[in-house]
Amino acid sequence: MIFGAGILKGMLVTLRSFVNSYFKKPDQGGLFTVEYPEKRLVAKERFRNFPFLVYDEKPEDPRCVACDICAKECPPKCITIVRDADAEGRPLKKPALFDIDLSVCMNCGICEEACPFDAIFMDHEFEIAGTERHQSLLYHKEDLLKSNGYFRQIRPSDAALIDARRKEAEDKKKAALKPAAPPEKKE
Amino acid sequence: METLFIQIKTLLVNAAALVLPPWGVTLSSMIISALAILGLGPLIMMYLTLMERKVLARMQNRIGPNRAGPWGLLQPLADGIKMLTKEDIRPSAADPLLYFLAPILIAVPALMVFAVIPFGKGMTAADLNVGVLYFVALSSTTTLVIFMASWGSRNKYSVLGGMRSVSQMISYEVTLVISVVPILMAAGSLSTQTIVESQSGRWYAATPWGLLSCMIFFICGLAECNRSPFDLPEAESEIVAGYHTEYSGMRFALFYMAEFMNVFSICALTVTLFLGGWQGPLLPSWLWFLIKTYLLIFIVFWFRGTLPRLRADHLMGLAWKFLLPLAVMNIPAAAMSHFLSEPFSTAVPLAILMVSVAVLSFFNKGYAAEKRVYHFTD
Amino acid sequence: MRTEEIRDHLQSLDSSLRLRIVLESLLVENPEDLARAVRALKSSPRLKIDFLSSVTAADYLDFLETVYHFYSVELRIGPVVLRARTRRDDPKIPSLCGLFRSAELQEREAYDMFGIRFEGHPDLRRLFMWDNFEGWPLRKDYVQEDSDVLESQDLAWLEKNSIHVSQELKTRALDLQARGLRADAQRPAAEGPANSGAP
Amino acid sequence: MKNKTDTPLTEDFDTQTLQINVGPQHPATHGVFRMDLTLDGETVVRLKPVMGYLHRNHEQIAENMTYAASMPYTDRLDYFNSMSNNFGYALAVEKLAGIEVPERADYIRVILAELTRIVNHISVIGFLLNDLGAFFTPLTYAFREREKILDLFEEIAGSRMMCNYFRFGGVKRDLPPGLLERIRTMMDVFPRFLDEFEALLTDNDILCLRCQNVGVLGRELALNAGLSGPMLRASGLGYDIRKVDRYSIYGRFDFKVPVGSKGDVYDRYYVRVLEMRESLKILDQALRQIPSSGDIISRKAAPFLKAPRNFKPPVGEAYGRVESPKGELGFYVVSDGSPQPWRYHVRAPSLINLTVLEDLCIGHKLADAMVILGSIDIVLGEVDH
Amino acid sequence: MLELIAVKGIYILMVFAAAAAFASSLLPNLFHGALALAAVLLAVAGLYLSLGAEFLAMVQILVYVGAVMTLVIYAVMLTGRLEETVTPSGRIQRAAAGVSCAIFFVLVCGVLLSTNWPAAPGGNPLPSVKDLGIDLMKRHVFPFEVLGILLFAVLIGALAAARREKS
Repeated sequence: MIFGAGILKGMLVTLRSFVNSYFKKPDQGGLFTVEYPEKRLVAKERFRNFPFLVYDEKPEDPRCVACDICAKECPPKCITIVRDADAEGRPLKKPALFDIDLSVCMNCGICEEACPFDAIFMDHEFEIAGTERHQSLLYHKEDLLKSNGYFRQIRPSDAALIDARRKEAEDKKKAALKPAAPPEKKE
Repeated sequence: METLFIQIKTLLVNAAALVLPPWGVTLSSMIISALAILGLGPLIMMYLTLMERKVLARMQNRIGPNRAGPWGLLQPLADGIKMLTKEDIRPSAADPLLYFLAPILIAVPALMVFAVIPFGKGMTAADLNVGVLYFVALSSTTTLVIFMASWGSRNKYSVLGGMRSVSQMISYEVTLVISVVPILMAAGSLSTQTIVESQSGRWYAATPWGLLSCMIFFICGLAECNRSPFDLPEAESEIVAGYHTEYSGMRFALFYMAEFMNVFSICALTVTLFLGGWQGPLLPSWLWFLIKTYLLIFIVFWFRGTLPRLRADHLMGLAWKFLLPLAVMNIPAAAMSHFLSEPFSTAVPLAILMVSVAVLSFFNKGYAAEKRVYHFTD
Repeated sequence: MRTEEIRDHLQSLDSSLRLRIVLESLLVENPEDLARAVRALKSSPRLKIDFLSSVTAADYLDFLETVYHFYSVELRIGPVVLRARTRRDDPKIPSLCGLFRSAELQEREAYDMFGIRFEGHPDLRRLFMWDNFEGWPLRKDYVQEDSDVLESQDLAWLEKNSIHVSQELKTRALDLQARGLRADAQRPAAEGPANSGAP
Repeated sequence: MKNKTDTPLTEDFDTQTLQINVGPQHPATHGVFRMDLTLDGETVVRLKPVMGYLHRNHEQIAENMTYAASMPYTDRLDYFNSMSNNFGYALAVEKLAGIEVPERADYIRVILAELTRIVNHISVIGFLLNDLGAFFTPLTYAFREREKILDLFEEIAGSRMMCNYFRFGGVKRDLPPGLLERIRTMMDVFPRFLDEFEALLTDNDILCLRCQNVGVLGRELALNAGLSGPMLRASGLGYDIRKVDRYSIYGRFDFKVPVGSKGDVYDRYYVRVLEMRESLKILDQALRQIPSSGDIISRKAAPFLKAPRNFKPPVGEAYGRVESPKGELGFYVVSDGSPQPWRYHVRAPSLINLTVLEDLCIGHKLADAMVILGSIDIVLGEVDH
Repeated sequence: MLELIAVKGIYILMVFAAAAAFASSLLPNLFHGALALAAVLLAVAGLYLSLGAEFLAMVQILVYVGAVMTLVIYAVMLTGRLEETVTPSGRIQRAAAGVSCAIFFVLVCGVLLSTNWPAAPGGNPLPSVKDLGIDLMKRHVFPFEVLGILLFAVLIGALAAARREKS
């Protein structure tokens, strides 16, 4: 074919997409840009950004028992945990200090997998900006704690699964306790 | 509506006449048209950049700039302010004279060409009777200036860019001039005004040789202002930004303005020479001129959005081995149609052109694309 | 083909080769005749090895080892694995660049990471590290320099380039130099497993 | 058309060769890759690649961490197809520890690997056209399709590019409900896009002019230099590891391997287009044959999901290789019984494909050198690992 | 008043041309010298314009500034010794140059003053481009054709030289 034929065919493609962008709907070749600040894309449920700690009722007692498994499993080692101790110095099942260095964390989600106590999950909130590179990205326990309600809101089906499992484990634990209790009542 | 701008100018000139002596009046009318061009040029350039970004975006399923002002109308203003406030970095080894002069000397011819373009009936700034030659002379001076820019900034990439642009400009300028000759023969004069008037009956692009020379002129014009398939001198992927790599801030803006005004003047001249300038029914003449020019400019951006870049030797090959002989053959074809009687006046030129295209594509077989066959194994 | 058959086949082709089977791969006892073994592999009609897939070096504490994975694209034969060992202090292995161009960059990487000098390599330079980098990063006894702690020669360089250094860093650097220590971040690598563990 | 100038143009007067540095910060080098180019006029006389600007010693990191902990790092090797990097690493460790992968997990793996192949090939063609000068139009078309597939990855694995989804013995979690239908609908639309993409590019005369007979690579040199993937197949050798090793369940699908004839830039471009069509065939068959239920990680490896640190594979070594879109991606893992690998080596196809860069570019113009580099399709994360 | 400015304009142009001519020979940097030469040619084109010869001015710009200067720049590029090009001229050479320039100047002035330039026949309009074309084709057709053949021969000669270099 003569020199220009292939070029013309290509030109038609771009012209068609130029015209489509005005008349067609987004998924048939029209414009599909979501203009970010005004309109937002709905985050997928399994989307994972930086981790956060979950507490049931009060932020004071999170689910985390400072067992340090996630700190050991974290590939880039960005979690530091210091176990709390009560007045006499006996260790408590609560973290006194729980820091995650967000500048090191690569949101891989391994801490969520490794945590046996469903205490740490990956968040959906990604608009995190610090004014300074080191201190402002080092999140302490207070910044990390979020309620189970928030967890249920951002990840409904996962939260439902976990809550069911936890309630069932609780019932089993209560059931295990109860048989010991009733005999006393009988005598 | 038709003579809107002419009335404005006569109004201003009469106002000046009250105050100034007779020689002052002619001086003021000259200055008014000069100011009109000085105002029009950068304005056109600003809104061409916006149009380019919008057209390219729409071709790529994007929205294009729409943050600055409604539909992005203030985007050129934002770019201008950015260019002004951006720090003007000068390489220490740069040759002060060349580096400083180049951006100025590239913007001057780009603006001067506007004097010759007939924007509407009676709206040509300076109706020289060497109009087309004036345009060709000015567009040939840019070669020198690009050389100054590339050599002045002492940067290997810009020297490469400079070498490429000079060789490209020289080869395409020759073809540009020869492709205009059939039109001058038909119109009988070099002045753009008379060329447009002579097209009142039939546009030159309607005749076979006219269409061919229009295409050749347009392609060579693209190469002249380093646009789309021929933007070798400023090929981002190879030599960063060619001759204006070392320029930033307002100096780069001058290069950018010169490029866009060249695009506008090439399209304006194609319209003037081939598509009947401001000829057109109903609408006022200057509106017709603008519609036709902006259609051609859309085609330039359309090229930019689709075609990959030609390589240096293909570029030269295309100019010297294909376009130039075709333009030269076009001259006798145009002469034939002028002198022969009716039935032959379209048949003979067509025959000449067909034969020359066939012969030239035979000789340029090497450039044609090979059909490839792919087999599959498992 | 099982490793034993390959070994017998190779030894039949070139009798002076001494090969030992280690973990389904053939260890060339004397690294000098590695090139001869590979040439035999290439020329053998039954194997027709024509593709050197990967060259890897490894550090087994008392010797360095290079592992070669060969494939035959023509006969679609699976990995034929060769190994060669050299001592740690002055590691030398003949280069396979003459036979397989694919060894070029991979041997440079092995040299850069382990310090194994490949004789006959056309252009043996460091591949990833900058040229005047001392030390072999992937050796088990490599000690990583701590980038936060400045050392005295760094101070000299910084002064020369007129970069401001806080006083506190200067004192720490000078006192490090006084105690004759290097700024090393990692603990020296824990003792490797007993030789039995390593293949 | 002869593209290489064999006799130097300027015998009688000695021109100085121009030595320029292309990279590491250059619009067309696909990342931080430097080429030390010596030009005679515009013709390339000498070309020395310089690498290491993105070197972070991935192998040393992996040797100081547990096996599972270095899985997210494999995403960052060739950040365009993290799924196939995971696939390679998972395969190697499964071979080392002798773990079987259940049926459904294998199908999920094949589906995701083929989706990454499509993502990689359209992006490569997009970038190649950018080097050729088509100002971002093919790239934005390619990225429009890539976005759809990355959204699927985000739904499955949680992240678009850093998926970290494969585990030894299967995958981290099952597919979310309704995802297979979404893949099916996306897949039905894709061939129409591919035809439009081909209409824009394949017969484009300027593309043919710039790509045909440029960077011709002979079969012997390709094989001897250890090239793999589309580079090798474009030169006429139909060697595809999915067909040779039949790893995972690739044996069950019937698909063809496209093979080029001349081995120039145009063949590498078109082989990738044909490979995408073959991947669509595989996806189609896999979507039909995937079992609707079944566990997604082998019973033997399931406990290590929760406690990766006590996963201690037996002493020994294994070399698992996978047909990643760039070529043969191999992982050589040596275990000494401890939870951390003793030696971990990545056979990076992009790095080895660069061996022939100089042979391809000498004699061509500077503009061609960029196009040839674009056609080799390197990603610096993998080259410098 | 405009005519007065126009006349003064011409003188200014002439002075500028002379200054540029001096600059082109005295500037140390070859490239600057070439640019000064281009400035001279532009000034001459300006002079033509002021005398109303528009066609000649445009051709001057097109041929000289567009093509010849580019060729000169190419030649300057190929010499390579761009920067330190101050040729070591001793005292004697400079004196000899001065003297020869003076003699040449005197000769030119003599010739200029002695010939009586035929004043352009005032009144009738200046020849337009059309008349120029017709003259070329009618009265001066012979030199025009000879020149055409000469240039054609030059073109083929240049091609042959370039061709031999390549083979």
